[in-house]
Amino acid sequence: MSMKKNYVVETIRKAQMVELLAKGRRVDERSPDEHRPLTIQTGVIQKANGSAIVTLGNTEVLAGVKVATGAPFPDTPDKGLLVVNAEILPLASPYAEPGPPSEEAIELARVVDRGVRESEMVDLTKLCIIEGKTVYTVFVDVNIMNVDGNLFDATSYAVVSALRTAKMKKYAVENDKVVVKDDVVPVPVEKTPVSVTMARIGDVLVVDPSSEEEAAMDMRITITTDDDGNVCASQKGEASTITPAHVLEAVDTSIRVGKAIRAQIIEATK
Amino acid sequence: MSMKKNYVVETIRKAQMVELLAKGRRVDERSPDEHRPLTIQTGVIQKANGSAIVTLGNTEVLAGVKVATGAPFPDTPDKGLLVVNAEILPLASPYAEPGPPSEEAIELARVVDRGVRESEMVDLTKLCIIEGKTVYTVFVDVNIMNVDGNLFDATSYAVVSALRTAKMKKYAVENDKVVVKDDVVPVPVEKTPVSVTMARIGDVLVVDPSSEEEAAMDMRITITTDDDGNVCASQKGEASTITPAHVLEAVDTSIRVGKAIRAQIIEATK
Amino acid sequence: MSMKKNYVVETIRKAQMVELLAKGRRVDERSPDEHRPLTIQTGVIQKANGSAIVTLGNTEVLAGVKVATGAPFPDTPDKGLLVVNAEILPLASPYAEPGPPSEEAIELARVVDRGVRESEMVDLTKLCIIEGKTVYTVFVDVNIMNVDGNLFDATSYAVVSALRTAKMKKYAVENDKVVVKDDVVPVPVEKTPVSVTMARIGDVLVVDPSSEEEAAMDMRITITTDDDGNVCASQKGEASTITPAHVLEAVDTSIRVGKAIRAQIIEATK
Amino acid sequence: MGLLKNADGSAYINWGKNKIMAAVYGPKEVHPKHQVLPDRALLRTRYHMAPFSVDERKNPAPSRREIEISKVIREALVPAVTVEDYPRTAIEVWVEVLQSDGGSRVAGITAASLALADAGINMRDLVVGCSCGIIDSQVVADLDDTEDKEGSGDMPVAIMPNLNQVTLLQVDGMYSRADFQKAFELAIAKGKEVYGMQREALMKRFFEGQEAGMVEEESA
Amino acid sequence: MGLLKNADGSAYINWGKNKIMAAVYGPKEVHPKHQVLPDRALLRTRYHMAPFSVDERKNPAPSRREIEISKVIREALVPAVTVEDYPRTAIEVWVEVLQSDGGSRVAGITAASLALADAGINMRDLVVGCSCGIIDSQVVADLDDTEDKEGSGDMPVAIMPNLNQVTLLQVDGMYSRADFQKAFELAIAKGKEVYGMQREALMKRFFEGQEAGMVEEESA
Amino acid sequence: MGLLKNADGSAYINWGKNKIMAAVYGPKEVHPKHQVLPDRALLRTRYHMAPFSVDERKNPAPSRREIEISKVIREALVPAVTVEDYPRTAIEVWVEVLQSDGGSRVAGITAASLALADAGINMRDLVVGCSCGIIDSQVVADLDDTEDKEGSGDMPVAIMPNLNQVTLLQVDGMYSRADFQKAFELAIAKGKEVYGMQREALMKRFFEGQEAGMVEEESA
Repeated sequence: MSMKKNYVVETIRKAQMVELLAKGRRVDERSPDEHRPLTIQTGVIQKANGSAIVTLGNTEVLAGVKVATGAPFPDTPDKGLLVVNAEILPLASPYAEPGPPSEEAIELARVVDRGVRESEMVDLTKLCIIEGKTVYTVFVDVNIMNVDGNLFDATSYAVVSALRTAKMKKYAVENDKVVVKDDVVPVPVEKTPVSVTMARIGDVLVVDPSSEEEAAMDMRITITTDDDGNVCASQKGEASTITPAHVLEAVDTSIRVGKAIRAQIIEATK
Repeated sequence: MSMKKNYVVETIRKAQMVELLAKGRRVDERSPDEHRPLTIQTGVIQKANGSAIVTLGNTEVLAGVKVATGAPFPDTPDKGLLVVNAEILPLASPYAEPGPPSEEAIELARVVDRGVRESEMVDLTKLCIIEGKTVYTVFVDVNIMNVDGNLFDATSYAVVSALRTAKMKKYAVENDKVVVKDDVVPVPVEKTPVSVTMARIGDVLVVDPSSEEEAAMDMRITITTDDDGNVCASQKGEASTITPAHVLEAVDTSIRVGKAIRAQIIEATK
Repeated sequence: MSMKKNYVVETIRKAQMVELLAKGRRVDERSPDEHRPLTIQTGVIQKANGSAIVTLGNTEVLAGVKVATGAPFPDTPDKGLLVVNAEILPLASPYAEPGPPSEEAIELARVVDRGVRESEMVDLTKLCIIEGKTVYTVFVDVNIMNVDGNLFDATSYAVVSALRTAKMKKYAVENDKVVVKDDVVPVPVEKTPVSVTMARIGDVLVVDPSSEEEAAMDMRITITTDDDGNVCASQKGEASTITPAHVLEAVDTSIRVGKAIRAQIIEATK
Repeated sequence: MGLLKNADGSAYINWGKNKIMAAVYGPKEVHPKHQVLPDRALLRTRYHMAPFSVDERKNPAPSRREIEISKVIREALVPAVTVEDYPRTAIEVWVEVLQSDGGSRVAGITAASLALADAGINMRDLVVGCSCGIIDSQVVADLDDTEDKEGSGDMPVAIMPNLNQVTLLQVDGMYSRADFQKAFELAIAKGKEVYGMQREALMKRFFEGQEAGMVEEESA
Repeated sequence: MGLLKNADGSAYINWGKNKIMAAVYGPKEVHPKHQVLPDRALLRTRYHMAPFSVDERKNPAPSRREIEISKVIREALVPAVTVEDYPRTAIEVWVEVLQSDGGSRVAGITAASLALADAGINMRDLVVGCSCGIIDSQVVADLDDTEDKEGSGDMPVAIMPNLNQVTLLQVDGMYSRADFQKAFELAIAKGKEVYGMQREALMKRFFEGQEAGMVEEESA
Repeated sequence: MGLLKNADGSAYINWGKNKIMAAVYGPKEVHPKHQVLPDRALLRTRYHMAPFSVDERKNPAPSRREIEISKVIREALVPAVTVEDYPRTAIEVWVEVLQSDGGSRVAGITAASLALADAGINMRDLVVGCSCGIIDSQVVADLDDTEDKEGSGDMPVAIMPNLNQVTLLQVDGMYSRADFQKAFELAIAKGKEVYGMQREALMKRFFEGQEAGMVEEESA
């Protein structure tokens, strides 16, 4: 979104934030490891195979799943395809512009994709219809509707919630031909990966940074964990650094905070 | 074409035109429902399956038909494809630029396409060779050679004339395989849709506006009718309005003026 | 690369060069038909089917061959495909920019491609696996690593050397199906086309112009000859002219100079 | 209306199976500079469909259809905006179709018009749309997707109801002179009904101080 | 020449089965500004083929071949234009191939040169082109499509006939030293013949006050 | 280092089967102007793979993967460059992967960091990278391609070794809390080893006056 920041204002705001954080306080009175209110609503787009609208504070994200059939990749003939794609809609922010996905949107989609993929949330082998020939292709398209910080987590929750509630046509193989059946089956979901993003502002890591905090942050780190507390994806962002100690702290925070969020996602997608 | 208009000149010219039109006169002495001289020449491009060059006043348009074979759309397995594409060549106007089709060129192609499609001019079911597998694809490509107003009608007449004279290879199905035959057959044309475009300048609708009139017009409306006087397509254009009464007047004018033009097209494409 | 030249400096340098050349001397003391030191190293990229890095003075070019299988063109069902593609990498010059290939890079690739193609260096009929269905596709991708004049010849030598050392998988046709064999075979190379590029500066033609000479040159001509001294490709470049007499002189120079270079290429690719 | 926090104005519409979000940014500076209009605002519009909004996943890149609709939507809205009040600025109208049904362009215009009002942009009138068609020789308003495909015509119309002006008219299909008039007049009448609902939504927004509302319009 | 009303100059050429329209706009302001040449005109060229100009429909987007030919056409025309007479301006030359046959680039250059003259641009000389090749070991001028494919060579040449300078030379094929010279000299000779016809067209245009003419040149 | 004559700085790295060339141009003027940063240098990076660098030929157009890696490489290098020393300028870092193996991004960062030093750009520290993963439940450094595919994780890490700061961290795979820490710490330790070799290369370059050198690093 290439925020055109006002440098003077930014510097003053940041100084204030660092000062507050040194006292353990955030501008919106959250504790450092507290995320903003999270709402999840599924089944909002009937034409999609699965969908979810997620709000995280004022950040709002809509994810929709469409399942089609296609050919597998030659090197994984027994696996279906999963494609995550994100667009930061121009209505989401004064800094977003129409056009092909920005560097930010591509990173966003790829980081969320890795969390889903590496956690083995969707069993891709169950998406195979005829080995080497026909597989399910699961597209998850994400519309960022309103930007107020931490797109990574909001997008991740929307994608995971949409996938957990997605149903797809059933196919049978009869005489080597693919035949559509009347009923639908759930997309084969095994796990619930949860991404937790933290910003470093000065020396403090805060969970779920708002836009205001992002404008002042030095570094961003996203860590995705699975139901068993394993780390399955991570991405450090922004043009600054993180100490090794902070990385390990972030892992622990992600596991702890992720647990509660996972419960909320599971509850919302029953 | 995004005419960079000189606002002062434009305002003066428009005032003059409105004044003249109030007396029932146009700058080039035509009556309000009179189109400029129309010439149609077919068979001008031997390598095309059909072609026509049309001049409408100084507006000049060349349409060429190429017929290929391809796969049908999954939802219309028994129908061939018809694709209309227009390019406003950079040599056609000081305001045209090379590059991918502009918004104007896309609208132009789509409006002409709808007139042809909705009138059922070409019987798409006769373009089917093997249901679900092989059909004719009819490409009509339009080169705008010189811009002097009313591209919609000139393009429509060129496309319809090119299609009416187009011949395509004959195919037979032998043992489930498509075999080319030596002879050619006409593209299966059933009707002759005719588009008539009017500009509103002040309170008056004028048929076939020239570039000069387009620079002063408030609104443009294109209405396409078929041989039986049915309306099969319409498009209102430009950032102004039209009254409901004017719409109905435009329909009547289009039916009336279209009749004579249809006769000329049929004569030129015998 | 759209060199943004400094006109004043350029004019002075050019005058000096023309004066020197009138005395038969070049700025770097080469004789007019002397090329810069040429080095050729093959097999540098193990993942490629063939590769060569060529330096011509400070100009440095890396070519890599990848062989895949695909469908032939409908009008040449018994021939494989050969595709030459060049990119002037942004690291090669302060004037090169990332992005789709420039006009210069496209001309470069096409001129080198023609030399290879027209000399019938690669026997395309031997790249046919099943007529009309499956053929080898030979991609030669060229990375320009450092620009110091005469990209045409450096690229040509790199492409020819990479092709001469390229090996591809062997395929057999068994029961109408393509089957991969364990061993590799050389890409079927028959000839060794050699391109020689000359610049006209004032009235003199000089072989293998450096960047400095190119900045002052009026015209560029590339002539590619085969092992028997036949001309198989040529391209005049730059917005100036060449006399008919100079064209014939250039042909003779190309045949003469090309002979020694061909010997060096053959030696380096044994 | 007012659902999106960052936009200067926004409106969400639920019409048949259409689910459309429209948002307005501006008036704001024009980039690039050479597009500045010295005597009025530049209105930018984009009509865009989410990949999951239709039966078969849509490629996210704008199709020719979306480019054309973006243009006619712009031309349908400009007459209602007093663009001369905002010289040298840009007003951006983004119409995002989250789920698409018959008549998505007129629903989009209706939402966009509300979003402009929500953004406090001066307007001569609202713009409301309705789409008519013919099914089994009967003129019918507000076709849904299935009817659209089975029917023999689609006629989206947008009007400024108080000024009795048509700002968008597109016709697809095959209409006798009489049917054309019937369908066209029905579209206008239905559009005026929609206007009643729009006005209500606006009044709620401005007079009852309601922060966020939703326009729910059932298909006729 | 002078067929297109909007262009500052134009010429149509019918050469073998080639049908080519060339038009010139300019001298005009340069956009974007950073491309301005302080001491001369910027010549822009585009060689473009209509989708229906060839046997198999061509995608309208410019191919690599068209991009290369646009470049060599530009380099073939610039030497004839006294670009130093028009500093800081752009001269645009648009070559549209409506039907393509062997030698379309040299026919295009010939048409473009006439269009430049028609536009009243100062020129040192005209530029005329001819293409030669080898068929059955015989050097032949002006190959058509079929000959081009069957033959073993194609050598498009453009010259400034009065100045005896070559402005375009491209060679495809397999020529012995002797055949090369034969083909090259034949191309130049044929080019000079074409020049005779061009000059006639120009004289008609300027001295007989003829408004629109057409250059019809049969293939040799 | 210093292999490319035109670049202001360059470095070539041979790491496992990775063959990567990095070059630096700048500090130089910023185009387009509106991207100028008033208080520091703009660092541009491109990570790009040659079509022949991988098993299946890669399309030369940048993939989504390359776009993402270009971004994280930029964010990994900026912290080490004293960008505030070069306000209003651009520093361009081009990373070309000529042959790709596991860990190409960290090898690319390592080469880029050396190229920046070779260009004489002021730096707080070098940046060195290493990639770790898990194979057969064992944490292993510096995976090659095959191991990468068979293993269950890939963790590229870049550090500033003297400042003990992480500038790049990406994780793919499935790590228990304990394994994560093991892999992460191993990556840092290996990175510091790489740094030793880098420093040597730099010393050769600057103190022994060697014009061109090559960094050869065998995989662990």
